[in-house]
Amino acid sequence: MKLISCIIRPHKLDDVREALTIAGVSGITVSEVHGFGRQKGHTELYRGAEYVVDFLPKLKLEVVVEDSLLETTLEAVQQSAKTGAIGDGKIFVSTVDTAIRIRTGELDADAL
Amino acid sequence: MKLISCIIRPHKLDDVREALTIAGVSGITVSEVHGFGRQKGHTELYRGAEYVVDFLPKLKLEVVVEDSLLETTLEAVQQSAKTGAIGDGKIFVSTVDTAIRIRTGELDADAL
Amino acid sequence: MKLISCIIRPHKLDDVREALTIAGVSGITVSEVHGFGRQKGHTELYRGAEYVVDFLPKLKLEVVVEDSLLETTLEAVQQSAKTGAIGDGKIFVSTVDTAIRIRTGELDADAL
Amino acid sequence: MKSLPLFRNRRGLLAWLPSLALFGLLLLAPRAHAAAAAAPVVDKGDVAWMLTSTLLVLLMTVPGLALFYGGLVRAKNVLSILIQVMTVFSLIVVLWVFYGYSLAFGSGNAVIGNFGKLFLHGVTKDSLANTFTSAVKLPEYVFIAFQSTFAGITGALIVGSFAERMRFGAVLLFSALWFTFAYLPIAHMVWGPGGFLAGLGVLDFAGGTVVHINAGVAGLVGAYLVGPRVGLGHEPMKPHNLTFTMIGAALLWVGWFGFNAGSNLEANAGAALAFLNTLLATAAAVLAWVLIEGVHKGKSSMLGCASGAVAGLVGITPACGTVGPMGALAIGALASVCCVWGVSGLKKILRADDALDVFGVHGIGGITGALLTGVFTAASLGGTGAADFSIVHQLGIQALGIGITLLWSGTVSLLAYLLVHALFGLRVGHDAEREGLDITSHGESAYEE
Amino acid sequence: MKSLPLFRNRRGLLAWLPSLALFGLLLLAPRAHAAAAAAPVVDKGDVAWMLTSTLLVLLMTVPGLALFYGGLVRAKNVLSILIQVMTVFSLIVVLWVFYGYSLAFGSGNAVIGNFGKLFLHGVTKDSLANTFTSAVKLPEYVFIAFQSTFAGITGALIVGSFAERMRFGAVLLFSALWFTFAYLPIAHMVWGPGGFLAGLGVLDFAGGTVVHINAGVAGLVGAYLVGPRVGLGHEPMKPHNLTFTMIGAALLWVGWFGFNAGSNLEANAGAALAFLNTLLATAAAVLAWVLIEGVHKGKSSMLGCASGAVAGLVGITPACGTVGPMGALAIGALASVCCVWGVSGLKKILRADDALDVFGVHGIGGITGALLTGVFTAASLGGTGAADFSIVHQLGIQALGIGITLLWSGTVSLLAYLLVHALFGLRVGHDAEREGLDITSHGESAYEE
Amino acid sequence: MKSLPLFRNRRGLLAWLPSLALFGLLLLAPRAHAAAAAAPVVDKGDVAWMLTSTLLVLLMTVPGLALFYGGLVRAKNVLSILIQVMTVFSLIVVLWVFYGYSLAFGSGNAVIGNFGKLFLHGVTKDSLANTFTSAVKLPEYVFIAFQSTFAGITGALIVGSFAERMRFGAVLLFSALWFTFAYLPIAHMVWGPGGFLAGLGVLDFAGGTVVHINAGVAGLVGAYLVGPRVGLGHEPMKPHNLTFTMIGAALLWVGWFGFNAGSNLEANAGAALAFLNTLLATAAAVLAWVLIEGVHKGKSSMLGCASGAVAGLVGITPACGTVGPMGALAIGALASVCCVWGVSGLKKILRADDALDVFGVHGIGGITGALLTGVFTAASLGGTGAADFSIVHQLGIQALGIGITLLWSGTVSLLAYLLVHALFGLRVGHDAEREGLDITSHGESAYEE
Ligand SMILES: Nc1ncnc2c1ncn2[C@@H]1O[C@H](COP(=O)(O)OP(=O)(O)O)[C@@H](O)[C@H]1O
Ligand SMILES: Nc1ncnc2c1ncn2[C@@H]1O[C@H](COP(=O)(O)OP(=O)(O)O)[C@@H](O)[C@H]1O
Ligand SMILES: Nc1ncnc2c1ncn2[C@@H]1O[C@H](COP(=O)(O)OP(=O)(O)O)[C@@H](O)[C@H]1O
Repeated sequence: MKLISCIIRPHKLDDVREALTIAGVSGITVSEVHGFGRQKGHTELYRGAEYVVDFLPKLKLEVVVEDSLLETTLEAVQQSAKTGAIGDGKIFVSTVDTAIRIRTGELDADAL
Repeated sequence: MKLISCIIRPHKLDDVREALTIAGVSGITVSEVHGFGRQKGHTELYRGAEYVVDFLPKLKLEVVVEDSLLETTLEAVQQSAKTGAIGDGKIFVSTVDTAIRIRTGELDADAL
Repeated sequence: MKLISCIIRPHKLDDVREALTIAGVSGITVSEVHGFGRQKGHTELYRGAEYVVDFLPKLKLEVVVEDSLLETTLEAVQQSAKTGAIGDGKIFVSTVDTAIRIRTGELDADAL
Repeated sequence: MKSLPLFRNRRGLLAWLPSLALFGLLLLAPRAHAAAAAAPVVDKGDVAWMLTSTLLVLLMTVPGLALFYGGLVRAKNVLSILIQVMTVFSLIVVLWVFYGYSLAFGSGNAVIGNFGKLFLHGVTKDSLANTFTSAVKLPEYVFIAFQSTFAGITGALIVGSFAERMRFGAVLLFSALWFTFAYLPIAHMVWGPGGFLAGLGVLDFAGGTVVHINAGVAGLVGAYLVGPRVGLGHEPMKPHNLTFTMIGAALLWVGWFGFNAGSNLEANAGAALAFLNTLLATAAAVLAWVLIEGVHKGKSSMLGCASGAVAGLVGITPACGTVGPMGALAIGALASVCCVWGVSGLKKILRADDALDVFGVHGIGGITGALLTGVFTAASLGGTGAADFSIVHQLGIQALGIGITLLWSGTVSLLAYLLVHALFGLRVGHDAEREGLDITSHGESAYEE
Repeated sequence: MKSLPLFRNRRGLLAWLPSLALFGLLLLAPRAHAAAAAAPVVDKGDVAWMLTSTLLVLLMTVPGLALFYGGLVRAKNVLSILIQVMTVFSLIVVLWVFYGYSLAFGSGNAVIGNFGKLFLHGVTKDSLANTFTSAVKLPEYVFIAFQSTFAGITGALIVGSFAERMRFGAVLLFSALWFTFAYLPIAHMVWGPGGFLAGLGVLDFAGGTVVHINAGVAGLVGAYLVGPRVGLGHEPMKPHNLTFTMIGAALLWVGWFGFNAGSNLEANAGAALAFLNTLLATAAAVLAWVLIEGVHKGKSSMLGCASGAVAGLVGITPACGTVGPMGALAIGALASVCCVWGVSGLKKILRADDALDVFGVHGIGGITGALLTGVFTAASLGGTGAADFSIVHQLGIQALGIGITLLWSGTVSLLAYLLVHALFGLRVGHDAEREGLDITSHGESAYEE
Repeated sequence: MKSLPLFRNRRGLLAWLPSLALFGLLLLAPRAHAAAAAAPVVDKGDVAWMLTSTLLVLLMTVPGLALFYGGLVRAKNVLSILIQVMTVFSLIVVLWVFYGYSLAFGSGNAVIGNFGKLFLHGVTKDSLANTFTSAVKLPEYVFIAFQSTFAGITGALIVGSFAERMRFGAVLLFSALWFTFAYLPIAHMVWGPGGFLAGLGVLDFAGGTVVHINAGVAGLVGAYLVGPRVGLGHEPMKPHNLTFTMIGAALLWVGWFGFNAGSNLEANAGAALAFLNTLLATAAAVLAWVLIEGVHKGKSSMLGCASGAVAGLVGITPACGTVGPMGALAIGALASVCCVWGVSGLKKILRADDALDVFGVHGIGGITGALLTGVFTAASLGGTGAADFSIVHQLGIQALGIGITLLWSGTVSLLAYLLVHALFGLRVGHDAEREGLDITSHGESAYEE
């Protein structure tokens, strides 16, 4: 099984979720994160004090899929999360050894 | 070493933390996440506007353990996080190459 | 490629970001997390009700780097995140199979 | 408010007979006499102050009380508290003009008024209400509005006890029942014409008994009957936003001047005394709670500071018109001491999940204040009591008033909860409670995630 | 406020001629006559109430309206709403003393005043303004301050329509234009000396037409011209903090007593009636909205409860001085019914992204209230209408007033938006809107992450 | 407030001698004379307005100032600010009735009052206090309550300077010392009978010197002595909730009408002028700050808008009773200009970590206002100054008043901080500061995570 971690723009969540559902993914876990990268941040000014904010709000989606679903899923995310401007984000894929469904104790493919 | 990621119901945190401590785990990192899966969400209505909320609040616990502790830990989480209803969550296990304790520079097993 | 996950103290963020930039890292993803470990928490009292808070605010930084950059990066985090007191946090390293830049579709090293 | 002379005419009429006779004799110089005896005066300064006081009591309720409570619950239940406070208040205000005013302030018997002013029948722009100074009057609309907010906030106070778990419809039905069968008779007995407790000589200037003890015991009974919140003791139930709680406490303080000094019904030195006492008692109560926590636990909390303010306000409520400034300081400080115990020691004894400490603060603070009113009203302690004022005697009367209120309100509450339970059920389901009332009962959530 | 007699002297002078002649004849007993006829009286109770009322209208605006709106937008735009409300209010208050007061309340023609009091020329501490009781006066400074806040809040109301997307400079310029060419003439026509609509007999006690319909239509036109928010319908745009919205609604309620009962200009039974009506209509509207949602959707929402309060307040505004308490309850409830439709059914028909439902609540609520004022003012329905009051006739007049306001304000708004668009552009860029106005227009963010 | 005639009897007695002699002669017709000469009148309109004003000053403090400050600190320190503001206010109010009132307003010497009214000795419901109109009186309780809130808010203002790092006990002890040795003498010198600065002719209608300059310099000295916050310049210290800050600023605006127009002590045209001036100066200051930021930095911030409001309010405080409306606009705008510099340019020069800009806004705004009072009071500039009013002369007097206040308050503050430091230490530990005062000093956290 593979864990697909996607860093995306917050307003793309609904599009990506839809694309993933169509691709056959059964579950997603989302976290609010802040990203630092090429996309430039901004400066905030509070009376006399200036703060440079490099970290921009992003969402991290984590999806665990069977290996067979990997390609379709990657494709789905790329399509739906893309705007073409700097800051669209990344997808990282890594390997998951085991998956367990807490409710039933089912394992791996059955657990997803 | 293994990284055990558990998606659980928020109100189960205390139970799971206790079970993990008994199991001998020395540290836990928790994030607030939102999960999408079989468990159905709800509809919110703000005056004329209706929003379907598919994402439910969950907690993600990350625990890195020595391989020897893996089984006990998985068992502990399963027992303590279970309610038997849809939405209890998942456990994903993956492999960690290295662990470092920042304070001391200790490595791997010593770092946990 | 390697995924470096660092649990650090919140007020160290700026130092670590700077050190990482110098080390040549091109992007960072940060999440707010709560950590449980050796560092002791505190007790909160709300009128008659007492709560023991074991979980302390931490930040989790995730950085994906080419293998060649791994050592420098680990070094950079260790130096910049260290205060020497209990609770400085951990670094966990694991392996990433693939990285994709959503905007361009670039892969792996090119995607970082 | 002191027992209101509004319809106090029955025995009064007899007392007027000699005057009336004299009046007949003096018909030769009618104008001079009329001016001296009775020409009712409405002073615009009084109207200005009473309108202001009325809106201050609204301010106490929404946003004051709503925020004080709302900040103390978990984020998933904050909207349920806000809507309960606002809707219960609204409901009672409407019932007030339907039948409440007539039953509370109409001259009926010693326990309840009459139906003479149902739907404000017969009240016009020209109708006048009495103040405590004979010949000084208020437009009756002012008095009706002022009193309606007292009834409204009392009902709203109760929801803190069964917060985070009661069905919305059940809250509304219970409130209507309790208002009708507990609030109205007790208000009549204390403030109404010929009221039983007023007749006994119970001192309750602004409503320590009618409002606070009354609501406190209704809350306590509710906490028992509705049962504890799911997860109590296992899961953290810390306040979700203490800044909101502090705003609420501060607005309670600000608005309470309308409640207490407004109960004087005139903008004169009596109002000024009630005002200053309310300021001082609260300040002393804040310091006392902060000090107790600092000494006992090593740390003084903001929630303690805010709770102290409310405790002091509750404590001074019955006393504010009759004690002196130094007495007010003492009452404020002692109310804090008692309420610290109310929300910790006593709470553990009672073992009821009175979620927001309605009994611990309003019940205990109200009882403390009612008793101490019987002490510090004594002229020897700086109060305005008459020369023959006896502390021991008055303490007995105050205790009787407290006891009757506890019993009456407790019984009515019990029956009302049981009735609502039988009809519709009091509690939401287990899963709904877990998910939070905001989403499950009201279909919305307070904060963007 | 009813048409103000402030400068109503032209025909009045003629009417006074006989008196003046009589006065000449009576010069032998001048003191007695002078006292009876005209000695202007300033009552400190009136001053106290009007100063309080004025600050209550400020309270409605900031923090009231600002929070009501601010809580409804997304977290990335909350500061933009707050600064818009506060700056628009400030701008209009300053323009008010520059030329607004003179143009609105100076005696000019039936449509607009004059330039006689530009920069408050000639107004001093001794200047007096009329009330509705002849011989009872207010210091003119009080009247100027009170009226300035009416103008200020009206401008601030509009920003809810084009929230989350309009350029800050464009908001300010539009507000100045709209204030000058829409607010001032309509205020003059309804309240000014010799005003056209007042002459027709339009009843608008506290500003249903001048304030709410006027602002509502300006907002609606804006929503059309500025266009819908980016992502509307695809992305969630749920309120970021409904607790703030509730605080705002509650402060609107509290402050509205200054708006409505203050419009009586005196602290007397008239103010008391307006006060009680405002309390009751709001309570009824809260219950109505909560009930409608409960019946239709199975769940009553806190936002509905808060929206109901505002709907009731808007609805009772034109009526509060002339209907009776039971009429007020009816108007409140009906305003809720109409506004529920305004923010759902009608909104779908209009297809404008009126972001915070300015038209749906203030426009529709204002129209409902203006019409119902023509109904419940009838004495047979508990109102204070004269014996010859005809509901049908008055309804016609009210409808005419509504129509003229819609047309006038709509046209001025259209032209003003187009002008601003031509000069500077109305909207921020697409990316800036995505990122949020707080950071892109104001360089700050509301909350620590 | 202008120098108060309350106990101004010493020379007054001499002036009364002729009257007294005449009185002897007229004993044959005593009633008529007594009525004409002195019969003290308490007007209920005044009482209504002064009670309202008093609660408005409380509203300024809690929740107003508490939120204004609370929103500006980091989330981990918000409760520490709230409890400090509320507890310091409470402490000072209690000390006020213990000895403060007597020392500030008792007739002692030119610098301090006496101990005649310790614990309000001798004050009863019948005691009267003077207003600025002879024969018009207030119940003394009203005056005591009103003045207590002035003292309370002044102490609370200071905590903004050393926010986020000072020990709670040290804050309380310092406040008590500073209140006793700085606030009381300066209040006496400016407002008390025979006060030194009043005698010089310093104009300070509502407390620019006594409250704002006084608190500003105490804060500045504190910022130096307590030292900068850990991490300043390295870690972000952005405001945690600017919506709270905006609510606070708005409530300061609303409440300030009590502060300024209340200082007139009567509900008459004088109060109306102070009221209108307060409205206008604030509006102008908001626009000025927004404009300056817009021009200089390309973006106008909500925090700037809120800061502008406070700057304008501070600036108009000493001037509000004596300048005209156009003067008020000018003072408001200029106060903004100076305070923009105070929180940026000057702040960099001073290099003190005055965390919430107490000196930058209250100190600088207060100085600006005090000086401009000496300008715009001139009749030629629309003010109410007498014909012989000389701007140059008055500017000299105002500068002297400012200088003396800076020196006195600065010295007392220095000694008080050093004493507290020696006794208990001023600061919390390094780690405690990092973790936040809410948890480490108060054992609670503001928000559910
Ligand atoms: N090497 C990396 N490791 C972890 N996260 C990264 C890395 N590079 C980028 N990111 C995440 O991806 C987001 C987008 O990256 P950015 O460089 O701004 O634009 P783009 O994805 O278009 O190249 C960042 O905000 C950050 O959250
Ligand atoms: N394939 C998946 N990848 C990542 N997270 C998942 C996946 N499937 C489920 N989850 C997470 O687990 C949670 C629970 O899953 P759900 O299907 O609702 O119930 P259950 O765990 O009982 O099968 C989801 O809310 C989501 O956060
Ligand atoms: N085994 C572990 N798995 C995951 N996270 C851990 C683990 N041990 C520690 N952590 C994280 O590291 C943080 C610091 O650990 P702690 O034991 O308090 O101090 P130190 O890092 O100095 O040993 C914890 O708060 C937790 O977030």
